[in-house]
Amino acid sequence: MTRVEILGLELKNPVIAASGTFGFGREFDEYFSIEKLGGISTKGLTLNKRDGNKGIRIYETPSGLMNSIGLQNPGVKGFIEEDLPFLENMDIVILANLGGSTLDEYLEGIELLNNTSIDFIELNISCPNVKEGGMAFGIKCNTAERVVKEAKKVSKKPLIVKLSPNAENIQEMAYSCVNAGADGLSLVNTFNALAIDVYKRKPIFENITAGLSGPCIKPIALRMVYEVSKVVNVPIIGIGGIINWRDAIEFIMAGATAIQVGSGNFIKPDISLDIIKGIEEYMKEEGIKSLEEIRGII
Amino acid sequence: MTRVEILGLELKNPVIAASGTFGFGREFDEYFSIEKLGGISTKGLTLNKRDGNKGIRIYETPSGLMNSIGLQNPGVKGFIEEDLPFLENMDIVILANLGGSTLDEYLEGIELLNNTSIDFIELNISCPNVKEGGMAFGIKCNTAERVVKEAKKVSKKPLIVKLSPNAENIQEMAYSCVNAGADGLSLVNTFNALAIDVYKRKPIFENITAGLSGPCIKPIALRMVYEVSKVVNVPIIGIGGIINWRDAIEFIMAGATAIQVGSGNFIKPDISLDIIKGIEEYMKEEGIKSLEEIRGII
Amino acid sequence: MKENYRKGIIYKNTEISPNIYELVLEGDFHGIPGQFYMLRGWDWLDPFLSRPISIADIESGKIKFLYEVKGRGTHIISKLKKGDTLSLLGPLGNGFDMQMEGRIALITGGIGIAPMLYLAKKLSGEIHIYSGFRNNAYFLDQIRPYVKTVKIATENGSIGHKGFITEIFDPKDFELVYACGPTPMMEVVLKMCKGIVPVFVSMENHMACGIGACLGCTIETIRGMERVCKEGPVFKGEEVVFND
Amino acid sequence: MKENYRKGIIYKNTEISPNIYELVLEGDFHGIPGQFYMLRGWDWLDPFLSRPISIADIESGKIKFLYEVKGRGTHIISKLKKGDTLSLLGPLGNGFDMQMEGRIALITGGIGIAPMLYLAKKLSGEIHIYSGFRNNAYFLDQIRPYVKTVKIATENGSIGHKGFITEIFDPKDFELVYACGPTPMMEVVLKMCKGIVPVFVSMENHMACGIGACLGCTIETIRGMERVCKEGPVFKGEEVVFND
Ligand SMILES: Cc1cc2nc3c(=O)[nH]c(=O)nc-3n(C[C@H](O)[C@H](O)[C@H](O)COP(=O)(O)OP(=O)(O)OC[C@H]3O[C@@H](n4cnc5c(N)ncnc54)[C@H](O)[C@@H]3O)c2cc1C
Ligand SMILES: Cc1cc2nc3c(=O)[nH]c(=O)nc-3n(C[C@H](O)[C@H](O)[C@H](O)COP(=O)(O)OP(=O)(O)OC[C@H]3O[C@@H](n4cnc5c(N)ncnc54)[C@H](O)[C@@H]3O)c2cc1C
Ligand SMILES: Cc1cc2nc3c(=O)[nH]c(=O)nc-3n(C[C@H](O)[C@H](O)[C@H](O)COP(=O)(O)O)c2cc1C
Ligand SMILES: Cc1cc2nc3c(=O)[nH]c(=O)nc-3n(C[C@H](O)[C@H](O)[C@H](O)COP(=O)(O)O)c2cc1C
Ligand code: FES
Ligand code: FES
Repeated sequence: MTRVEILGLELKNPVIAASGTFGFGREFDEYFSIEKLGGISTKGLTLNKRDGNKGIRIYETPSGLMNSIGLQNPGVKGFIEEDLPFLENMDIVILANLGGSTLDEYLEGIELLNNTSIDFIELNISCPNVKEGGMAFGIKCNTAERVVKEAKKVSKKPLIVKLSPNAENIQEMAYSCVNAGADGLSLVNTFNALAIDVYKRKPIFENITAGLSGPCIKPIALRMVYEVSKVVNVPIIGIGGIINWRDAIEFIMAGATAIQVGSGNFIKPDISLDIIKGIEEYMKEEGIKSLEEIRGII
Repeated sequence: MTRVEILGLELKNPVIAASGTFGFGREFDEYFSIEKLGGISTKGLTLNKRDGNKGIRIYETPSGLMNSIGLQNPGVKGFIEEDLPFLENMDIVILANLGGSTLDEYLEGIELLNNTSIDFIELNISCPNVKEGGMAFGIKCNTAERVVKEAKKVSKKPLIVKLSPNAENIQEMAYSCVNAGADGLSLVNTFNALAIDVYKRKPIFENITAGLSGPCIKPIALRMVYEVSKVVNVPIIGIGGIINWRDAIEFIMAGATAIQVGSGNFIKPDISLDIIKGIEEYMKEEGIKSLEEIRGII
Repeated sequence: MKENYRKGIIYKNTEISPNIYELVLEGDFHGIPGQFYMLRGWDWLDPFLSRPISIADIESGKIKFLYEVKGRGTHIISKLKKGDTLSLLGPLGNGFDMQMEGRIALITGGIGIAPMLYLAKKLSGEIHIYSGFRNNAYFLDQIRPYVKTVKIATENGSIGHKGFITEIFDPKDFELVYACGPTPMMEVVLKMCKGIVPVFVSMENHMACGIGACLGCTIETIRGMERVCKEGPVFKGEEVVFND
Repeated sequence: MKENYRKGIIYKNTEISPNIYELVLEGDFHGIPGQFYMLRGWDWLDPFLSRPISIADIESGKIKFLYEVKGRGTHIISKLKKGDTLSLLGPLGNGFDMQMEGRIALITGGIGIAPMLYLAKKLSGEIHIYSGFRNNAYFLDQIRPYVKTVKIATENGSIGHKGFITEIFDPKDFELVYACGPTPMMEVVLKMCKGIVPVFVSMENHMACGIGACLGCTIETIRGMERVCKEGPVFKGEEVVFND
């Protein structure tokens, strides 16, 4: 009943674990069977291993949090060798979330991923926490367009481009990416944000700004998904502050085919199961046979 | 000690009541003497009286709220006749918040305000809740620049331009407005946002989207004030989710000369007094003689 | 200068019927029937807004509220215990017109019964109450001493008339009607009473400031948009424009 | 499969010293000394993150936590009463190495004393505890039965040595040191013990997931960035890179 299809691939349900909040699934699999999820987006990968940022990485804000992890990850090769084997044995759709600071880095990463069992590449052109870590690509349409075009040329996997809410114009950005070959879009990544330690008289984070996520951003993220769904014709994965089934349904009604749960995982490790169950109950109650019936209904 | 100066005018303290959350001060004055504030920004005025929007106008979100009031106001003349007399007898700096849907509307409004005792015009080029209610002006630099340039020509009052966080590029927008003659800037107005009733399968608000405010947006608003303070040299009034003295100090450290309290007034009507007191105590504790010492310190 | 957002200390907070709570606070509270307070039972930012709740009764040194747990705010309030504190802003709004006399009907639907005890106590006419509920009747025992008759209807017929309360009410028997409840009920009451007897209705709307400043709680009236928290919550029935 | 985020019912939650609370929950809880739980004493979204708190003791059918009210999260937890429920995720982290024996010093600063009762009970060596506080000593009465000596220092001298606990501690007397407290204290301990006796430190950091997935709680070690919630919270002292 909750099945959805993205670019020919079937997901058991529309609930995907969001990149960076779920590792490579192993830790969460100790708490619930992650095969119950529709999919998992991996921690953001870069071509080479990265240590990530120093200093405070997590800071709580009203109904949300800021993070500045800085893409700590084992590198694409490390992922393929150490983490993918665990995931590929599972009945779950895998999105390899890929960041990069240069075009070449993206392209080499894609080539390595081409020959693996991952299902989608989720191209992160929007990580705000690394200097040139993709952020620059996610703001202006023309730079985004260039990366996506080249990525599409080399990618053998369907390409989902993850948009930044910091983009100057989210509709134009979405349109540009699709125009350049994006097979799907996911949005939003975190909002560029600031917090200051008033006693130290310094920003909380070493990088000055960091990425804001969680329920606090949901109303804005939902608006962006709605706007984007009006201008593109590819599947959209809605992300931003989703913590319950109502949130998920709102994103679907705004036009999303699937949704990702990020910060919500920190409230309760199996929050996604609650969301899936809630969606099922809502569908029964409302006599909805397939989520297609309500997708983009507003 | 908490005194600040904006464009030659002295404010007792940097705390100003934000437009639309404080009416014309009368209701709040029943709960505390509003003369204790540094200033008040009036409910958004338009040349002619407006009834505002129908349907739900207020909707709670995690650590914030969405509103779609639609600039219900008595019109500039009505304000001058009915509401200004109460305010002008007070020892408080008055910002007349002015919206408009056409350039002419803005200019006529300014001319009426020129001959009154108000201290500043706060030009609202950013209200998301009225069709053409200024929102269109607040997104793209060139349209904003045009309005500000013309407004500046006719205004005899110092002109503070209130920026929308929905602007495509907040730094370029700030720069354009100052270039066009803005004497100061205030930011941010509300974020364009969406909420959906999953049972009615319709947006909560009749206008579909509405404006998000409150503590949820603070980290983003603070980042924007910081960014703007790096590119302009005029006084900045920081707005967005301020509910305590720490928030206020953060905005000042990010470069603001004064701050406005909006949604915070809904938590506790005299929340601004707590903020003022907190700022004083912080200054004593830290041996700060004037807020100038910490302005833009990060 | 009015009293500010103040703390009240909880004297009792008990479930008198499933999901229906009676909350009593100690302190010197003011207000007339039909007025309300904005309640806040938490120090944090989610939920963000305070909740408007009518005065159910005021006696020397105590105020009573009657509320139904609907969403998160009322849920949190329902968890508070004797001795806990709660912030309150009020009394707010206009309240019922207390000058009226004669044969008066109070018509309530569900939790709309909340302001009626205090109203019945303070009104001087001959009062009859008509209360509709879904399954369980509540609060009427407290009201009974102050009214001439009590009529009950429940949707499942477990007590009183089976059906809607408006089915057993005849407007011709009265000189004045006060109604408080769900909008559909109030619309029926207004239709029934039109041209026969004047009706006052107590309206609800989402509120932010509660004191008339934000214009968030307006409803359409024949005079234009008016604030439920300031011009209301009590309106003359024929002045309210219902759109659905 | 591990137990999930579960509810615990509060058996007691009492202030044992100004701002210091002892929280006891009923249930069948697991964990070794030095491990922690993520606690959540609220159903809403602000505060957003759960709070990491060490296991202070586990006895059959009960778990004990000792915590200091610092900010909003611990404040809310401190208001909970017997019978209220609390969500917990755990046990998390590595915990102290329990294989060690010999003459062991436990050095604590402030609330860093929290994991030491359980540790002292479970360790088999000869244990001496050195505890520093600002003004008031607490929790030591419960620890006393399980240790050979108790040394106290307070900054104001109200009890024990006036000054820092590190001033009355001699690393040469010990074969092993466990330290838990503010970073500056742990740095002093490490400096004193360097080349003399091995030290294990329990580290703190802001946490989001608590289970090793978000990489939010990493600290710098000689092996690179490591997660306090997974590789820690207990680290070999010489492996931690302190930067200030
Ligand atoms: C003047 C007035 C007097 C009232 N008196 C009573 C009373 O005596 N007893 C009682 O049980 N209820 C009363 N209500 C309704 C009560 O305010 C709502 O049921 C309550 O706010 C719901 O909050 P929640 O947290 O349970 O629900 P949520 O769904 O979490 O509320 C979300 C938001 O919507 C608002 N909201 C939701 N429903 C309503 C509503 N019906 N009216 C106004 N705002 C709403 C809330 O205030 C909050 O801001 C009154 C409402 C008004 C306007
Ligand atoms: C492994 C571990 C074990 C701990 N054991 C105990 C214990 O047994 N007793 C005890 O009193 N304290 C303990 N702490 C510290 C405790 O977690 C913090 O004091 C608490 O999180 C502060 O929350 P708050 O809501 O009071 O403060 P706030 O300032 O409101 O917290 C804001 C945010 O910062 C985080 N934070 C603030 N200070 C710390 C800190 N020192 N460590 C980690 N996160 C922090 C909070 O978790 C929260 O996310 C432990 C910390 C860790 C990492
Ligand atoms: C701790 C943390 C780490 C994240 N790391 C990544 C990442 O590596 N790649 C990425 O595309 N998004 C990353 N994100 C963004 C999330 O995937 C998601 O887009 C964002 O948090 C908004 O969703 P949420 O509000 O549900 O958390 C991260 C978010 C958090 C909180
Ligand atoms: C109910 C409401 C009405 C508002 N009306 C106006 C307005 O008329 N003109 C304007 O410039 N801003 C208006 N605003 C925006 C606020 O002045 C402020 O910029 C915004 O709410 C962010 O600040 P906050 O988070 O402190 O509320 C309104 C905000 C709210 C919540
Ligand atoms: S709630 Fe603000 S005007 Fe009524
Ligand atoms: S808190 Fe997420 S990895 Fe440690």
